[in-house]
Amino acid sequence: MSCEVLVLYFAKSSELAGVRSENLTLPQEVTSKELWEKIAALHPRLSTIKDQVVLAVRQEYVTIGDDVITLRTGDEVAVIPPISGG
Amino acid sequence: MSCEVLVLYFAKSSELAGVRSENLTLPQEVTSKELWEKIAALHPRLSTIKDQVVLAVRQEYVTIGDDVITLRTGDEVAVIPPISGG
Amino acid sequence: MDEGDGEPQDFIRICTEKLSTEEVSQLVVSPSCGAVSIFVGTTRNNFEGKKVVHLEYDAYVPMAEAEIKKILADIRKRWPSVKHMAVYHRLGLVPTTEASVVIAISSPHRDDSLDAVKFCINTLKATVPIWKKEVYEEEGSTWKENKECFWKKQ
Amino acid sequence: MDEGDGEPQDFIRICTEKLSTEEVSQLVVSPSCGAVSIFVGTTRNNFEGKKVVHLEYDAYVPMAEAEIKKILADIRKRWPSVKHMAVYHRLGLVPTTEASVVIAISSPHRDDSLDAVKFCINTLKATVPIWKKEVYEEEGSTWKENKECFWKKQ
Repeated sequence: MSCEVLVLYFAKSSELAGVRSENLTLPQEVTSKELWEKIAALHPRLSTIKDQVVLAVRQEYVTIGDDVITLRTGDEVAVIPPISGG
Repeated sequence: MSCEVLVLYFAKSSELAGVRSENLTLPQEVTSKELWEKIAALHPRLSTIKDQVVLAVRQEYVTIGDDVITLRTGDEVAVIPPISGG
Repeated sequence: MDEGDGEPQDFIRICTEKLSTEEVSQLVVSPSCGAVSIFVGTTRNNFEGKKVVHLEYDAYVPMAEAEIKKILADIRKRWPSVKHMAVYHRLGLVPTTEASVVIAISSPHRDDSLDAVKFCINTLKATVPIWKKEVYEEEGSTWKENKECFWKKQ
Repeated sequence: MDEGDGEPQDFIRICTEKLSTEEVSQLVVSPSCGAVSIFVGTTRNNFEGKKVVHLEYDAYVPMAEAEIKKILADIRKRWPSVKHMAVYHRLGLVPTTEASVVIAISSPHRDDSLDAVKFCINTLKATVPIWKKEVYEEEGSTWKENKECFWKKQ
């Protein structure tokens, strides 16, 4: 089973991916590590930040690892490089 | 030997003394305790704050005690009730 | 103890307009409070000897607002006496010396708002998805990384 | 690290005019500093259930200025990275919710100015000869006493 999610890129991840956002078809059940690998496969330049990045799923942080995420069509996933607000 | 100093009263000490400032003739050598007692004798209502007051001599704090102060004509002495700035 | 200033309020804004310290601090003034503590983050003109001409801020706006809300909820638990709180963050191009963030917090007594402001800016730097790029006079630009960023390898 | 903002400066003012947080904070902004921390003391509208209509401040002005100078010199020793500092205190009649004191301090990194502002207001309350009288709606008035006042019997 797969679903269509909106993937958002910010700051350095947007510069590396060359895009601000895109719709991707992804499995409904996926670990955050698999999710990251699918995104990085589409945008190989993202691999330069692989040790510094986290994801956000439905606007909540998800660190990259083996926890399973359940995605639904319409969900928002974001690639979050190290932050520098303030 | 005596000298003439300007004595300043602020806030509650001014309300109790009924005056903002006055010139007083005082000894050149005096302990801060004697200085306070001379001032309080002139303005008996000041005795209500005797445990809460300090003096300032030439704009420097002097707590009431046995240390000897050397006064010169033209010096400024102030009666300082507990502060509440800020 | 509250005289005519109603319920505690939170004000969160992420915008491209110039920030006014006066405006943000006025939001939190309360007749029952003796203290307003404020932190203003301003953009510096140099980094490791390189002259910074301006800074550019990007944000994941709805998530940034949600993360700021979490910080403010946390502050209300830690410092229950805190009254009003305002967190304004600027996005887009920010010239050096102008404010990128203004945080203002009121409380009846000063220790609570002083400590809460410090906690707020420290936590904001660790958790709120906002990014700053320094653009240098000589060449190039760098996306900065807060040392407080919670997932950054130390 | 300083780009065109010269020597550290101190700004001390004791006056009867309304205080502007913006004006005081602008005094300390520096292109080499990423942080401005500000404390605003505002007059409260109540004390032990009594409604305060306004406050009245008295000061031994030249000594108050000298004592503030001592505090700022002490801050420069404790936090050498601090850049500019401004301490403005209002005298005379101050309506409730208006500022009686505004302290603003800039520093390259935020911890120094945050800690210095806290130290500054705490020490000001303990050592600077300024007095506040609360005038109540119902009857009478009281000269307040800071618990921090250094010679007050605890």
